[in-house]
Amino acid sequence: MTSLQFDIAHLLAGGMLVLSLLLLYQDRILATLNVFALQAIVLSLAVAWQAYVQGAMHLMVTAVIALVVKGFVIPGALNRIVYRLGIHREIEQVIGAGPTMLTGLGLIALSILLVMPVKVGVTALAREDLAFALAVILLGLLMMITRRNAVTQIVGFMSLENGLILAATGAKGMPLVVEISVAFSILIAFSVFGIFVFRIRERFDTVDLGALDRFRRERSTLQ
Amino acid sequence: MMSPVLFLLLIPVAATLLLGFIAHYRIGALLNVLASGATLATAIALLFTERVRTDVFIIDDFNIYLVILTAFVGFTTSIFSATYIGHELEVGKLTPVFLRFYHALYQAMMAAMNLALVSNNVGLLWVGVEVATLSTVMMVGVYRTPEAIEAAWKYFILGSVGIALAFFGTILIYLVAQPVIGEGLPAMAWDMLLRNGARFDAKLLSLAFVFLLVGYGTKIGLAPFHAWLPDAHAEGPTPISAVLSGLLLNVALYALLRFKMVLATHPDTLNVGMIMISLGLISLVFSGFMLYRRRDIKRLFAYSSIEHMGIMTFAFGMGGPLANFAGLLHMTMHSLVKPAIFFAVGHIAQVKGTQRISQIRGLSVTHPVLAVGLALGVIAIAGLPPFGMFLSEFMLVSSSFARQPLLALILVAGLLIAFGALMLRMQDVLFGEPSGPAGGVKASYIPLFVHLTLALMAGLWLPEPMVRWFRAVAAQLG
Amino acid sequence: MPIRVGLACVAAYLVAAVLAAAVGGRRVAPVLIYGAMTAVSAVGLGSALFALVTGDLKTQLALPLGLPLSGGSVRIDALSAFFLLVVNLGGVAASVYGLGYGRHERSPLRVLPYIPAYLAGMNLVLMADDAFTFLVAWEFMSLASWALVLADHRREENARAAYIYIVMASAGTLCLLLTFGLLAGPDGGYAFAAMRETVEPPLIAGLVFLLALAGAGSKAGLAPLHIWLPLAHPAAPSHVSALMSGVMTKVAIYGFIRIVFDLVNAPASWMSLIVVALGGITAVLGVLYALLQQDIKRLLAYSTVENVGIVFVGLGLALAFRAHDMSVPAALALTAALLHVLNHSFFKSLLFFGAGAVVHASGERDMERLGGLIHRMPHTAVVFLIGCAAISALPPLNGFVSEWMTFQAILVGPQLPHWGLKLIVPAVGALLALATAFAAACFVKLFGMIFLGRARTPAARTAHDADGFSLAAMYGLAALCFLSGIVPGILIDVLAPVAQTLVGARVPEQSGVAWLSVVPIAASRSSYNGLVIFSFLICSGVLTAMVIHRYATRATRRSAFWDCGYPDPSLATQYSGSSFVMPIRRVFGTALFDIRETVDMPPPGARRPARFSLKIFDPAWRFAYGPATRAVWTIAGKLNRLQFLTIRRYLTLVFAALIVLLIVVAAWR
Amino acid sequence: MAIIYELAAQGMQMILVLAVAPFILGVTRRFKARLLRRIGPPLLQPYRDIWKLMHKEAVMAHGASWLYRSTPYLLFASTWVAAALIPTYSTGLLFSWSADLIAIVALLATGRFALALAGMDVGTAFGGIGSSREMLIASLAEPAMLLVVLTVSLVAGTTQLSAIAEHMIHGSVGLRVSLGLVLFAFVFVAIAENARIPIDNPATHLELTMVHEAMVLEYSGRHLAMIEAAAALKLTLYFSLLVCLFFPFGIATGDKSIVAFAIGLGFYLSKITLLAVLLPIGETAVAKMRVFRYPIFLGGAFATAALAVFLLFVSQGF
Repeated sequence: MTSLQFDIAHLLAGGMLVLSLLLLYQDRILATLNVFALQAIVLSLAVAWQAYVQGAMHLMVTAVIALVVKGFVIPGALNRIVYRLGIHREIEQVIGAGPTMLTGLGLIALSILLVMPVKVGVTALAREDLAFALAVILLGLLMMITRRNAVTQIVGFMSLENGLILAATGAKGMPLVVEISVAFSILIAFSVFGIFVFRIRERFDTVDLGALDRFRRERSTLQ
Repeated sequence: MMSPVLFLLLIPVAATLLLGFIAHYRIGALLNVLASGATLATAIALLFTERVRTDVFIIDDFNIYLVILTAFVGFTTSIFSATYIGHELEVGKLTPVFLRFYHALYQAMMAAMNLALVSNNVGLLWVGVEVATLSTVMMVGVYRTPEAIEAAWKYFILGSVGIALAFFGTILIYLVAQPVIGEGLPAMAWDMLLRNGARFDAKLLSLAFVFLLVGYGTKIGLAPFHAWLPDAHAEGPTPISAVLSGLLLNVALYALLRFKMVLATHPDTLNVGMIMISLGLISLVFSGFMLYRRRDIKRLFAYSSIEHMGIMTFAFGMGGPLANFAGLLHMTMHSLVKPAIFFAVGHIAQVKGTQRISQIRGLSVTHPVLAVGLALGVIAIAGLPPFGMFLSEFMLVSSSFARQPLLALILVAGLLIAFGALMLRMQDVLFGEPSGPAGGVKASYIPLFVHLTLALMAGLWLPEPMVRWFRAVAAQLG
Repeated sequence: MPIRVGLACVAAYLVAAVLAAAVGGRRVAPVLIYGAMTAVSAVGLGSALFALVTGDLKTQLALPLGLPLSGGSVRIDALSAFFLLVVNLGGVAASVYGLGYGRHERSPLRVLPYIPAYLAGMNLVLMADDAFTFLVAWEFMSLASWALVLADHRREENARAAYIYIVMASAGTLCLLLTFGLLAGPDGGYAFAAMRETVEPPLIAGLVFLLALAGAGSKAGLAPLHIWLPLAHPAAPSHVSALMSGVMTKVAIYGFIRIVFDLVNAPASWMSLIVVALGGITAVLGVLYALLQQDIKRLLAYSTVENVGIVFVGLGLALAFRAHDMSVPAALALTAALLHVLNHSFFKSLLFFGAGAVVHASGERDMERLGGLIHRMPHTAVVFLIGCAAISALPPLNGFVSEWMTFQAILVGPQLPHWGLKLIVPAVGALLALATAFAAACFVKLFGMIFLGRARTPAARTAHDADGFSLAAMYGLAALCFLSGIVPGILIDVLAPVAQTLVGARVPEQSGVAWLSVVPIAASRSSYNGLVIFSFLICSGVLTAMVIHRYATRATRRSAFWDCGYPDPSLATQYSGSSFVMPIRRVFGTALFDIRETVDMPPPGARRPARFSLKIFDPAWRFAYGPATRAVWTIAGKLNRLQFLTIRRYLTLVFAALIVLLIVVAAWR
Repeated sequence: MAIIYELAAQGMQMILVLAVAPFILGVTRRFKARLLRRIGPPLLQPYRDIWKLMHKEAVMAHGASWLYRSTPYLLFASTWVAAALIPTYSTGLLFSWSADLIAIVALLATGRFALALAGMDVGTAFGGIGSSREMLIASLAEPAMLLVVLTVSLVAGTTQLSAIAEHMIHGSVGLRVSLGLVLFAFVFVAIAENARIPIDNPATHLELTMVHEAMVLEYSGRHLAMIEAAAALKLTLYFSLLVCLFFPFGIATGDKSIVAFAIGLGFYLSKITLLAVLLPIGETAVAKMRVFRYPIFLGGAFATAALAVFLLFVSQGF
């Protein structure tokens, strides 16, 4: 492929990585949602670009799904949940923003360290994408565990999954990518649904008396 | 081509769709049993048809007996579930509405597991495992108690993360295979991977395995990825606990082993064995200790499942003909014995109206048959002769002590710790002054004792074909 | 031929077990099952004797069952034939006893099915010729006996005993499993024949030895692994206690001999040193503890520990001599040990039967609440007295013969060219002498408290003698005690092939010796003739009595006892068991156990009686087992916190593990 | 013919010990009295006592069982047999090989066992005390005794008394330190076993000091006679054992002629009479011990014997 195509793909992937760092940095839920929507849009662009480059038009489906579902529908839904459940807007982070960012950088370094030595046969594009995707995945996971709030955790999970889609589309001619991306969207829909129906916050951590008694009774009944 | 393999998938799928519309409990249960029986029949038919190998499906020594095992346990569990769920309906813990889901999901799960087992494609395998997981998530939450929902949610979140990581591993596998094999399905086919494994990029292969290990390890329930397992077992309906322990964990382990085979073909990949050994030992010792403070009887046996998964992982990590043989045998025995225990426990919980161990005493006085069933089950699961697990643990411990004395000592310590806990709880439940209601049991003991008989038989005499399969697979596992 | 019969016996036992499970509830069940068991074990006994006498041995047989790769096999050689003799003899006795005793079993379904299974397991252990068969049978034996210990499961301490028993048993089994793992090597030569072929390097051999000692020793009750034994043995019904104490410990000893003498090819001095020392310590500790017991059956169980110690002393000496190529003394020591195995199975079964009769007749296991039963249960008293005398190693009974031979071996000990053994062996000899004296004291106490003096409780006053079957079993064993004490030469000759196969030598032919006396090494060195001693004793005693009655007077008058002028008819003035052992307890006990004696004396003028309380703790519990259990529980408690983490924390665990693994991959080149 | 001669010799020895035992007892009593400035009983008094007791009617407590009646005879028989198997005037008698040193000690243990049981039969406090203390003493004495046996057998290479005696005469034993120590230990053990001062006082019936006497407190008449005779026999037994082990000179070893027997007999009688004289001297020199000082006394014996064994190793080289 030409270097231009390569550079654009590289740019988009890098953009996603930057955006997940930004996600990690956010301390307000709504902003988090917006950044996530942005990341989803960049993802759809990246996928579309891959579809164009690889001439695999079926990947467009994935791109569209990413755009519609994760770019607009889910952030909207989450917005409503935030209002409905009256989750306070500030995110309690487990560890401060600074350490989180440092850890994030460390993870990026680790992922590059892991992927770079790979030589045999794998195209440079795939390798770059892979490094970024791995970084995005790890950052998403990091976000899941540094946030105390179910909504933000779901956001983390979704950005993780963005990384997956990125990697999958980066893999040239991989079968079933579309189907799997669809499956993932359904999965996420489930999770959002779950939060919504079961009113799930992080049970044991929220300072909420009802939750506390529940917690005690759980100890007695479960254990 | 209308090979039995297709039926393995079609029958449960059809049953799923059909059961989705049947609200009546008896018909639903009957249909469930029939469908499972038919699946079992097809699975057995596999033995007599020639081995299939396409880009999508494959039948070889490894999965053929797992398919049969899965179908068999699925069948017996469906019988058990018929009586069990009947009782739950009478008590009112379940409503027919949810029951419709229950049966449909049961078949869906069977279909997914069969898919995972017979697929020749790492992607399909992944899909199968995930669908099975999701369907069990729904079933775990079926009681709608806060604890159940809690458990289901925990299971769901951890499971999804596992899904994601496993998927990334799968992508990596494709990436590593694609340059060598070429694009498309073949690059994801087991046999192709096995054949060309030696030419893959070792680094990327190892990276892939790490993600697959974490991803599928979550499904296997290895510590520290085990968190969902005890809750899911304890809060879900007992048939599901049985199937989870007996089958789903196996399927996940099966997937992991397939990938280990691929790695085994490459000389200078990461030392996977050591990682698996350490994970196995951690799970074994950890769950061994966790067994002591258990107050809920189903949770107790959930932890014992973690323990046994740890033993198997240790065995496969140890490698070598004997240890691998032991691991495979242990796998089989565990999915025979653990469901049997859950059958017994389910009935016990129903007759005593509680799962609290402290409220169940002197069972051998009030319900002798159940007591004998539970006793035999625990004796078998604790690795005492003449049951099959003794055979596998015998081979595992003795062979690994000659090779890795220290690791074997840790293994033995773990086994002993777990044994102590299991025996303690079993004596509490079975003996002493009886407590709780002494009412009769409305249950079919057939599944329970069929399982136990098979485990007993395996302990004394393994049929020739099984030995052949095991040895072949053991050789492949390296 | 014997091997087929043996397998048939095992099968028959198993069938009997299933049958018992089926018909256990009926009234005929005990008679049926025990009758069948009697027949089967009689057949087994016969075939074992036949094998041992005619030397129709080394008959191996491959089994269709067992290990999938190599398959199982069974075999009878001199050693296993001898132990089969012991086991089935105990089986016959216990079955005959059970014919009477088993009738008043409260819940037969908890006993009947397991005894045949138990015997089957023990028989199979002795015939096994590969590691897998051996361990299966071994653990099966443990399981069956565990079920029997739980026969009276409503008593809390029984459940505790059973739990400790099963855990220790499987710990021992794991030790043996490791042993066989080492012997078999990485590619699994599990057949004993293959193990005999391979010569282990000294390090491996040492490890094997230690593991075997731990595995078999824990089953045999070797200190400090004995703690389960005095809890479990008494908990079972008495004839089962007899089997456990008189027979199962012997099966454990068989396991030890089989591994250390037969399968391991490099005996070293330090091994024998350990065994001899442990044996001596076990003997003294066991009997001293027995001396302090109040519970009849527990006392007997502890005395089993003592006798196991004596046997192990013999075995250790045999090892030592074998290690230094002194094959004749080795044969002597081994023969002494095996003879003691046989003798102990005689009188320990007898004593447990007697204890069972007493407990059944009076409902009391506490000897402080019995007394005077010699009048109520004359027959039981006679046989029990014989048992007590035999186990106290008094000539002309059998216990003395085997201990005498052990002492002879000890006297040869100083000739060993190893200074450690030179010093240890005399010390152990002194320990054995001490143990013998303690045993005498212990059984004087036991018999005195139960049968002599005046009945201390109404229960003891209304006791009745045992039924015909029980008495038949007991008289039979008593007769055996006499015979093997008076003409031990025959048994020693029967044992010759065993020694021949294991240490390559035998004690001199005894059947040729004049007057049927026993000559372990050479007539000039030492000899003993039970027959002459016995006849002299009888003649002189009876003669004197007759002379006095004939020529002096035979007049007798009954009156109240004199008691040095302070006759006090109240029962409380009798000497109690604890007061009987008080001097020994004060002199020896306080050093070995921590014994707390507390007297609370009422203040002057108070009406209440003074109270004396006595607490005895086993150091093994305080220093080894207690801490271990506590450690497990604390760790379990700490780990248990992981039960209650939040989902986020669990995810953190997963994440951490993932990162670690990734770093491993990154670091790995 | 020869066999009859041998039988006669053996029987002669049985008669001898039985006949001489009360006399030895008489000698000790007499000398003790003299040492205490008393006239003391005539030397033959023990014979008269036993004779008298044998003709009295036996008074038995109501609760007494058959064990109680038969014990005296068993005790007497076992002691007698044991005593008769120790070479007195000649070695290698017909039945001398039917019991070695260990067996003889064990025979005495049999008698003790029976007597201890008999002491508990009636169910009195004193009987219990006696049996319990007797057992304590035995358990203290036996290890020391075994070490004595061990040392002697190490020196002589056998536990057959005849063989030991012959070896001590012919064999190049010489004077050994270990033998001296062993003699010391043996004397201690003998004192304890025979219930002499300082362990026990056969002449007292003071409640708390009795051991042996407490056990036989209830006995009377012919039974008591048997017990007294057995006690006398036991004393003689230990004397002749000491003689046989340590000072066997003069005993008939090789030829079994009447003359040799006569010489041996003369030596034997003079030696044990000498011992019977020496014993009271020792006894009057010391005082009776408290029960809980026995361990020190017999522990001393044990330590000495152990030292003897050790020295023997040193002299023989490891």
